Amino acid sequence: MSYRIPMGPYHPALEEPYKLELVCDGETVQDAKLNIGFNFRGIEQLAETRNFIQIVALMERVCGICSNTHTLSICQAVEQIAEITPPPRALYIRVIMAELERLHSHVLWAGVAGKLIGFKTMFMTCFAVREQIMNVLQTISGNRVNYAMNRVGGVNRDIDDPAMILAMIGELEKDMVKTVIPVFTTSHSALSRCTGVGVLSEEKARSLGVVGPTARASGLPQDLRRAAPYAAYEEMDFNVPVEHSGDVKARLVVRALEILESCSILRQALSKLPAGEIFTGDESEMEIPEGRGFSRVEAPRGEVIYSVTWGEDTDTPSRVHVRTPTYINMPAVRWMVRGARLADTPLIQASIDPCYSCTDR
Amino acid sequence: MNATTALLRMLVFPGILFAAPAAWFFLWIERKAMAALQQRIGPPFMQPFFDFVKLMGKQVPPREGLGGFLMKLWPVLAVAASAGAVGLLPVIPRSGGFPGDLVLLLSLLELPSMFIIAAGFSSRSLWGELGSSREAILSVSYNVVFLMAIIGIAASQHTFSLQALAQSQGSPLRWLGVLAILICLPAKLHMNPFSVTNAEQEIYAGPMTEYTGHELALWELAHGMEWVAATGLVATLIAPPLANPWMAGALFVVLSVAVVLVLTIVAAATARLTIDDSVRFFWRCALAFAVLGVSSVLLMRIKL
Amino acid sequence: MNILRLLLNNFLGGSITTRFPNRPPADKGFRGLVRYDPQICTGCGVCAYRCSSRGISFRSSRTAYTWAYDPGQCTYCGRCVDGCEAHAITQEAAPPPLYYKRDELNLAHTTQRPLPPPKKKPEAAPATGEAK
Amino acid sequence: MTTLETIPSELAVTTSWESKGGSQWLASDALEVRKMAEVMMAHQGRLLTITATQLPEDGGMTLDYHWDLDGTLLTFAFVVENNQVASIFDLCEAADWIEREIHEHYGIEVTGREYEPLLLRAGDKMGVNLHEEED
Repeated sequence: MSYRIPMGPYHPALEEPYKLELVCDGETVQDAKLNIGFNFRGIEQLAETRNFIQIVALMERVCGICSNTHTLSICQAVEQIAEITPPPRALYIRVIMAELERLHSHVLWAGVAGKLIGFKTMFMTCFAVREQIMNVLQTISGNRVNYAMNRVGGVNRDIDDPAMILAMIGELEKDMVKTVIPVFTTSHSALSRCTGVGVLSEEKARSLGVVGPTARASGLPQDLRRAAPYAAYEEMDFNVPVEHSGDVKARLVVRALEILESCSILRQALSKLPAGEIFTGDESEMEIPEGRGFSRVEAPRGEVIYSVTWGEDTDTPSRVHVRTPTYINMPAVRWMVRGARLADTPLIQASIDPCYSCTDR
Repeated sequence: MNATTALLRMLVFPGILFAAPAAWFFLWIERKAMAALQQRIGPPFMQPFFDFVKLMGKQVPPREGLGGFLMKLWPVLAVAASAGAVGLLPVIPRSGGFPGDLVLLLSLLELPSMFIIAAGFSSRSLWGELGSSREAILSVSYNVVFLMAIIGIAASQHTFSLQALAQSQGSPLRWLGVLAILICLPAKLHMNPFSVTNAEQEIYAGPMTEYTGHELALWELAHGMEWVAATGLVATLIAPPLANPWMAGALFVVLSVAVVLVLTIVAAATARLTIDDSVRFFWRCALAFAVLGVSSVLLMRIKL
Repeated sequence: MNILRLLLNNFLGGSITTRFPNRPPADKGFRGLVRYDPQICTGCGVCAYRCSSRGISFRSSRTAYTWAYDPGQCTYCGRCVDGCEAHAITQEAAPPPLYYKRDELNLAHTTQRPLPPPKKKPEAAPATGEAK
Repeated sequence: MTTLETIPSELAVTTSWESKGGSQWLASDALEVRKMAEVMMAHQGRLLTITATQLPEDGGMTLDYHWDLDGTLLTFAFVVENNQVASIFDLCEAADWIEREIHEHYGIEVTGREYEPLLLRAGDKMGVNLHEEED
């Protein structure tokens, strides 16, 4: 029996609209075709009508989960053009926000993965754990999702109470090490769904240019925080976890280890947090000169690249180009699902932690 | 058992009039227990009933021809079959029964899953077809274990009457059979880890995808009654014989709820297996229980 | 067996969810609805310049200026608050209330520009006078 | 000499890298798209993205190919001629979606590859993101 199964654009396993057309032989997937663009909002074009203050708030809306990554990227790109260096305290706060965001994104992903293999208890547990991080983010920034922390030249809000974050990290680490990771790695039914599923070989990963945890699970040790440090990452001491089996379990393990690494980075950043200003320059007098700036940031899902061109004598950019991690990771799904069971495809497509609002922009 | 008492049992107790509220109650217990295991509040007590009423009030899209007729027919038949299964349960001792009612109970328990398969195919939806073929494969596999367990129990007590089984004492073979039935129940009730038929993340609602309104409400009711009948069967098999009918009835309910809780804990603690893993599991189970069952029967024969 | 311990802890720990009307309390730095104090406002219009979502509009003439706010467009980013040097704009520390009619929470405030004191800008005073 | 320094000569380009805006730039009339892709793939470079920019006042389009080489951001700048550019999809799989998007958003013909049906949106209008000419 040969089926052509449309998965999406509205499907319970996908949080966002996109379409995966599966050609199946019984319950085995032969090939897949991807359609995106259901979420296109024209943000790149809209950005050309916004000044350097507004564009930060606009870019925050590219993605709901990694909103901080996008504000950080646009601010860094504009800072490149205007040749502004934020004060050290601002750089540290940026690291802290980026790592908090990575934590909540990875824990959320673990929950979604649990849901996709029908493990609702794991889903609920992960979301309960994530709530601690969300509370901290809300206390720091005033909002759970769009933090509005970054501005050109620094950050908007200070971190007044590092002890609260440290307490949360302790709790989180305990939950991860004592509950989430052991359950995932000892539950027979969960393991049978992850091991050897959706394999992406190192060779294929290299040629597709995949980024982030997807690449690191396929044996490519790439991490921008290490290779091209931004903000204050140069002063942080951390490992880049790499797995070589390239299956869903490897991606799970990489993310689990990254959660622990993020906790360690947060501890270092909070203990070394330098005193001083949190931003430079007066926004009302700042002017962005003509020029071209790039910024690359390691988002929870992988590398984000911003290419910003600022025109002459104007307060709006003439071109903003955004490439998000899902955009480069998603074509890999086609190779991962070939030969997989139909029941595994939701998990496989989710294992790259796809984000379509980013991809469509 | 004459015609009047049979009719009363079917329609009043423990038949439809009792079975429908019991079904909602059991659905609520399952949902509430699941919520408690996941740090949630869970639904209010009347929620399954409200769900039913709400679904009853919804419009059903007109479906023409034989397919439409069949789609209306299957949920009604499913409710009838599971209500009949509940009606056969010997809740109160010496309330009647007939030789061989265990066989009827088994077939009535089996019918809803047949109707689900038929419903999935007659809905002509891709997801329905996928779900139905999964259900068909799964029911073939678990029924081997299920029937072997029941036949083993019946053979060990030399009777196919539920009443007699409820009155007799337990034996090792019987406990083995109860264990086998408990392993099959998640698959029968579409619970984790064998919830492949209605795996919403993969194939939406499976056979139920095209259903809505009162037809879906009837499916939900049938599902609840399956809960009552299946857990009731286990309760009948493990309950010690009691003379006082009130005590016996209370014990029956307590044991049924306990079975629901056990199944809920299993469902909360597991992820969903894929269809081929589920089938492999049941065939391994079948092999293990077959070896155990045959050897214990042989041992008993030798002892006798 | 880790999962069973988790289930037991969950069961003993009680629920962490709440029924619908209840909301967890917001932090004191929460970014909610924008509030405007016309007494303090100097009418510079920077808030509208900084607003990415066009939630704040500012219309100005020589005699009056109008500050208008549409929460339906607001993204609660707080850039207007950060940029207001007179601190005439603040944010409520609570999530916005539910509302059922479009534009129900909209605000608009028109302030008459005061006549400039003659000693500060003597050349501007006759101009305003003529307009009136 | 490091790999970075040898790349211009491998590409038969006389100009050398220019550091600007956080990236190393290489722009020359002698640059060829496919040659660049071959050399970069041989050095295990990773294609990040291609930025298409429409120049003001009908100045045509530019394409900037961004590569990652061990953490260094390299940019090769090209001016689009005759509204078409050679595809590098067969040399570098990562270019697949990027080239399709540029084709659909900016109407640039990417030669030497087949297009699957539209990636990003329904309809057959190409160049949906081009600026309209203002009168």
